[in-house]
Amino acid sequence: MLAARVALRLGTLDLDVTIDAAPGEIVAVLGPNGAGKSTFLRAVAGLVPLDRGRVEVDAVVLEDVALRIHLPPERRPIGVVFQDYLLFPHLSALENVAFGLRARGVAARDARVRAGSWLDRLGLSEHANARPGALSGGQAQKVALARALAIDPRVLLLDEPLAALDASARGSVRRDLKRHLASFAGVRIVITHDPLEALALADRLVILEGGRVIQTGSPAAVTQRPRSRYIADLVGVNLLRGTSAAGQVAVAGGASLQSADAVDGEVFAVIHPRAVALHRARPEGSPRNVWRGRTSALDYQGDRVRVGVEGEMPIIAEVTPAAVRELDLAEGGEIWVSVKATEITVYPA
Amino acid sequence: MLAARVALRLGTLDLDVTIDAAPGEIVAVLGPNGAGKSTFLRAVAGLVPLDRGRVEVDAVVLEDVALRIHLPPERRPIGVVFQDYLLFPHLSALENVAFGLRARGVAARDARVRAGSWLDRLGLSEHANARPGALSGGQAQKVALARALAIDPRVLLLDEPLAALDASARGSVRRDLKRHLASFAGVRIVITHDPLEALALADRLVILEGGRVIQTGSPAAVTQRPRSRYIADLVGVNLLRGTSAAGQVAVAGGASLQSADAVDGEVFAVIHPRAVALHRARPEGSPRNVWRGRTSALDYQGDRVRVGVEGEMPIIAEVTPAAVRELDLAEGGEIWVSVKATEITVYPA
Amino acid sequence: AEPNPTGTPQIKDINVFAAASLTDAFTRVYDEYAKSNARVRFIFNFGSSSTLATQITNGAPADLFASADQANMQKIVDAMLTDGTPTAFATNRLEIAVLPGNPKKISSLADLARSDVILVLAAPTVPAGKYALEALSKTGVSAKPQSQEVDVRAVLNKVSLGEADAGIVYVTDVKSAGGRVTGVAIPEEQQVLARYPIAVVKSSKNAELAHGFMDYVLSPAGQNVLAEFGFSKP
Amino acid sequence: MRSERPPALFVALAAVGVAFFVLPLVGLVSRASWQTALGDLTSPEALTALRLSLVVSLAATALALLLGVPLAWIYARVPFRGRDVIRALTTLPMILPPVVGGVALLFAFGRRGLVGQALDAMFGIRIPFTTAGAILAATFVAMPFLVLTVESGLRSMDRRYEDAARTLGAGRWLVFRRVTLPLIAPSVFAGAVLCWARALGEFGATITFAGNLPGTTQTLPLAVYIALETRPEVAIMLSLVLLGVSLFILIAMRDRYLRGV
Amino acid sequence: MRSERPPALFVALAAVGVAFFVLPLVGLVSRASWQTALGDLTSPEALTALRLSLVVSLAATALALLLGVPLAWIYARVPFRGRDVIRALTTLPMILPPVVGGVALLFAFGRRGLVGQALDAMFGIRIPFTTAGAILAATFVAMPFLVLTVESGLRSMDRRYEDAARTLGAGRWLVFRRVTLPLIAPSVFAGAVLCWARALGEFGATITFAGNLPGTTQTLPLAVYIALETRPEVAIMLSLVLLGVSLFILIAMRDRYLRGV
Ligand SMILES: Nc1ncnc2c1ncn2[C@@H]1O[C@H](COP(=O)(O)OP(=O)(O)OP(=O)(O)O)[C@@H](O)[C@H]1O
Ligand SMILES: Nc1ncnc2c1ncn2[C@@H]1O[C@H](COP(=O)(O)OP(=O)(O)OP(=O)(O)O)[C@@H](O)[C@H]1O
Ligand SMILES: [Mg+2]
Ligand SMILES: [Mg+2]
Repeated sequence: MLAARVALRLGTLDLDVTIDAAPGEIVAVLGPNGAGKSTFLRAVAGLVPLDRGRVEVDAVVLEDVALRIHLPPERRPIGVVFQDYLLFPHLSALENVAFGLRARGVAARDARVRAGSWLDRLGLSEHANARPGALSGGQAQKVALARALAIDPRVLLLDEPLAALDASARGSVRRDLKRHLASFAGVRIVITHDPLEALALADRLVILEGGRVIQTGSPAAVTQRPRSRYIADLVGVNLLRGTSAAGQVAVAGGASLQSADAVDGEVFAVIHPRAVALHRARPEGSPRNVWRGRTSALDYQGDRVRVGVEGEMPIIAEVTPAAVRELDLAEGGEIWVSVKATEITVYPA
Repeated sequence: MLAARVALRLGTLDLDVTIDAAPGEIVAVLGPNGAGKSTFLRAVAGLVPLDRGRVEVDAVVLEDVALRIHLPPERRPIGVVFQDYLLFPHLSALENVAFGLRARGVAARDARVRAGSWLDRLGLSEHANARPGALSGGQAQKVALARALAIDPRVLLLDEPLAALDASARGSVRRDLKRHLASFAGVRIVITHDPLEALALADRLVILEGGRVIQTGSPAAVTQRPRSRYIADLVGVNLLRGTSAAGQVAVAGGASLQSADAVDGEVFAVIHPRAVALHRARPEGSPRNVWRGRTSALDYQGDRVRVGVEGEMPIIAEVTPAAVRELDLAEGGEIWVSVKATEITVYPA
Repeated sequence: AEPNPTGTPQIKDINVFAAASLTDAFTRVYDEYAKSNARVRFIFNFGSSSTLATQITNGAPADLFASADQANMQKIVDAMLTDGTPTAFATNRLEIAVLPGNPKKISSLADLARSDVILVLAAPTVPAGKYALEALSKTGVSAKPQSQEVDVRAVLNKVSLGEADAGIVYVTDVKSAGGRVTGVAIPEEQQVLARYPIAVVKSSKNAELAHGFMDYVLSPAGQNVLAEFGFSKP
Repeated sequence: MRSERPPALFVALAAVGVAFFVLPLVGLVSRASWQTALGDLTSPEALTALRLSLVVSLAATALALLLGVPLAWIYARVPFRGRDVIRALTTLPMILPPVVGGVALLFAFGRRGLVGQALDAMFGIRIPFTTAGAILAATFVAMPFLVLTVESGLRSMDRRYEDAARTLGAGRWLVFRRVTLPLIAPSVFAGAVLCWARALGEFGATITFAGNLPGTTQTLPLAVYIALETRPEVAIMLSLVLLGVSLFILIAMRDRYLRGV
Repeated sequence: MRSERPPALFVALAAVGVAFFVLPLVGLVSRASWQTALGDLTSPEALTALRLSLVVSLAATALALLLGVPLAWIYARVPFRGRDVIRALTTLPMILPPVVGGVALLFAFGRRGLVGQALDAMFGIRIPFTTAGAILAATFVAMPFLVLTVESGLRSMDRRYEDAARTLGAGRWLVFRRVTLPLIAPSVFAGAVLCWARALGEFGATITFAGNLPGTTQTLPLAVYIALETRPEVAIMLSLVLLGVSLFILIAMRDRYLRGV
């Protein structure tokens, strides 16, 4: 169990974050550059002192500003996998993993045996004697993981564990990481700014922006009901904010949408780009929301094309390449947009 | 028009690449880390001498090893947007853009006016006097683009123009970049290892691996008929290699697939994960390819889940989260796999 | 001396601080002296007289101090660090050092004022420089040196390396330089005598032995050795 | 920068280290006779020496910049056979006893020296005993500081900026002037300051090669040495001036010379 | 490393620069009398001086490491009021005329000095005119080279490695020994070599503070100075030995001292 309230100022960052995690839970902390994710992790690990707050693991207080308690990092039951892994370049993979055991007073021979069995478990026994410079990104990550796990921590913190990897290697390393994380029983906190990573690895997401938690919940809840532009962009949906009354949502800019969800007051409205239909001429029929716009950008993404539409209600639509040809879409051309009321999710802001 | 054959050795890299591009064409050079992409770009720009080969722009020979011609970089009609942009940190945005004009002998005042109009065009006039350190990633990229375009080049080379950006900023910067690239009339070569970027920006893809071109073609052709693991992984499809005879493809490992495509000889077979169906029990009915496996990894990706299946024919399937619940999928569980013959694309290797 | 475990008599170290111009002479004097005094080992610290004086006034473990001039010896006397009054043990005379073969045909102090002669002297603050100026003024010559070297050895080096055509140094310097310079004698009426005083340092733990060596320097045997190096009687 | 609570052993050892350096300086200050200080420092000899020291050290720095920056550039950029040996040769004066350096300078540029002989015979130029000689001596011992610092700056700069400038149409000279030099400016500055400070304190090579004539070659350190013979209190005062100037430079530079070096 | 065709002006200036350094050394070599070289170098005096030089310079380097590494660590890691001033004070000996340094050392550690007096009175320890004094003098002038180099190494190292070590359970001392020190080893090595080389060539502070006692404080540079008077050919030979040793060090180090400095 981890219960952390971390409040501190560092340079321009004003961080005040509370995160609790149950044993066995995998929490992803997601946020843009400079949100304070790494600083939060460093504070929990004891590497940055808090200005206010308290860090508790399994009911043991590691830090409490009010009580003047501050356990140094080396005495916290916390394993950290750092961004860029930070394997000691002058030690072999085995010695890296054995480092924590040695530091805790395990005899040299014993430490090597135990480190070796960790490398075994992660399928790296061949590379035990390799220096970090000779390891691939994925291998280095596993060594870093072994090093952090070898000290038998209660909490495991991972800072952007996939950021240092090549795009083509990321998929398989992520799958491996997920498997290995699953075999660790304590709390796991994964920091990332890649939504795929967060969705793939975590039970729960915590979204950080500007040093504050702006949303938290299961991956499904967060992706379905994003509460900020940042998440909506990451998930790739259209997010609008407005005031709802009787199924009618008045969004900023003067336009209005009809929705099947009945929520009144300040709301968010989410429209998936797939649910946005484009037409050459004004469409007839069931869709209740129809407006005119101008295509601003075509973004080919493999078998789909994202089309930005500017106008009174800017929106992004997702269509097939075939549709682009049929509609003869060109940047700057006029286009009609329609969205069914049932495709608009509305929830309180 | 650009016609380049670049052959050279540098460290462990053995590069031999021929790329031709018509005026107005946007070519994306895609490849994993260390493939030699940047080296190719540097060679075309004249920053690395060739061992063999020839570089020609609009029928003017810039370099020809056999003829002992080597125009230095400053005399090539080539603009380069470097990875990390490399804006001169001691000069303002305006001075950065004016640099090339000044170097070409344009009078100071004139150069400033013309640089200013370039910044205008890219919507950066407010930031004309800002030092690069004070610009955001997207702004810096635009200044780098303006700087490269200001010298009125015939060929524009861009090295990973989006790599330096935060994931959440990438989408909008990519759309802007695409618009600005469209307004340049010459050859544009974009180097990247991000398939989304390549697909979004380019008319034609060139895939580089280990210093060699392994595939080239339109985005659609390359994604539909990948010729290497690297591309298949990037595009997210299953790629198998085998020998085909009479619609029966014998793949490595002993298994065999039925395909509707009739190609004989050495072939590639592509199966989209979406076309891979999973079943608790052996399915009855039309699918001709049915085999048994064991789920190895579940990879949640927003509204889809990628399921790795191990067995005699390892494959990745894409299903909905609902299907995962229904099938009660767990890692290591037994599962039946079926693929319709019509969903298997087979083409000569 | 207490007997030491091996039974052989213990060797005493005596520190002699001596002006650099005494380097060769004192080394030889000691060689002679040692023939009859095996129990004593002399350690020489050669340097410029003023450096040595600074060192002694700052507590250097000197037993014996031989200075090239009175002024620096006076500093020790003033600091009340001498054991007994200093005794002059030698004098040195000035000589003009010129390039071997005397290419500039310099024959007297008056020639040093010629515009085609590059002259170097020791700085007026060091003994050799002070004496040189005295000699020149006695002669009524106003020669302009190109450099005021920090010590007389530097003057000699400038001449022997050919940088300067002439310099005023001690007779002993010309002698020790061998063939690297030629000496042009200065007539007696223009001469300035440099007196070398020697004294035992008060804090010496071996004052007796130090006095013994001092006596040897002043003895005919010692004086003969000094004369070999060009020193005159005090 | 993050700070850290220092281990006691380190503090103790570092304190001994600091004391070791500071005590001698305190010793100097404690022996100074402040009553006569003003008179000692404003005497014509002291002022002449100070002025000459400034001229010589600044000229030496200028000469070192002129010759040293190209040299550093070649060391950093042009691999050639024997580069390590040549670089070591040109670094030697940093650690050679300056008096030996002065003798070596005489052998090269003295009246009988390898080059000096020709200079004298052909142009009637003689370097020893002139201010030019003092400048050469100071340059000889101080320039390696500049060369090393600038070379290290050149090696650690991101050369891709130069590539970018070339693709923009700048020739090598323009690239050097408008891109390389501004980018390594901190190193050049730091190197020049170190070089200046070393030139200001130069003694052994100057006295051996250039001699000691007030107004021509007697710089402040030489004046200190000469005064040490007869008027130690003046020597101490002059040393303190020298020390003060150097200290001022080093403090004004703060982390600069660190970053550069 | 990429090479580049150097601009002619640079080559010309750099060539002048190299000539300026190399000619004096050639001058030294050309004046050496090779016939008597063997005898000169293997004379008991020369061998004694050489042995003493090695002992003194190595001991000075060891002392500088002991005091200098913690000092550099504090400079790099602990911001405190007056740090810039203290650092400048401890850097001064690098540029102070060594003779002044020697006088200052006498004022501090001489028998009448600030500390020396107490040492003498309480423990009967006297430092000047002992080999220990020569070691102190060499340390005084050479240690700043080590401190600067190690500080710069500490500042440029990636401190996150230390964080990683701490989260693994290592206390500060273990982190320093097992992570920091190995990571900055190149800087420490480079600093130690520069320090050693400087200590090997030390002259002015040694002769002033420690005197010139053969076998006790007469190191090679002092022997050179003394020999210059009467036997210049021996002096030149000894200088060449000194020069050769230094050159060997600098070449053996190649880019090391560059990277470190
Ligand atoms: N040591 C420091 N000194 C001053 N400011 C700091 C320091 N460390 C962090 N900051 C500030 O905190 C902000 C957040 O830093 P942090 O590394 O925690 O962000 P992050 O969310 O991890 O970002 P990224 O995704 O780029 O890793 C930085 O933008 C910076 O302004
Ligand atoms: N100056 C050099 N010296 C030695 N080897 C080099 C040099 N430059 C490049 N290489 C070699 O060429 C390989 C390819 O480098 P290059 O930068 O062209 O790859 P890339 O495809 O751009 O990779 P990335 O996606 O990481 O930018 C490197 O892995 C390296 O081995
Ligand atoms: Mg971070
Ligand atoms: Mg690249």
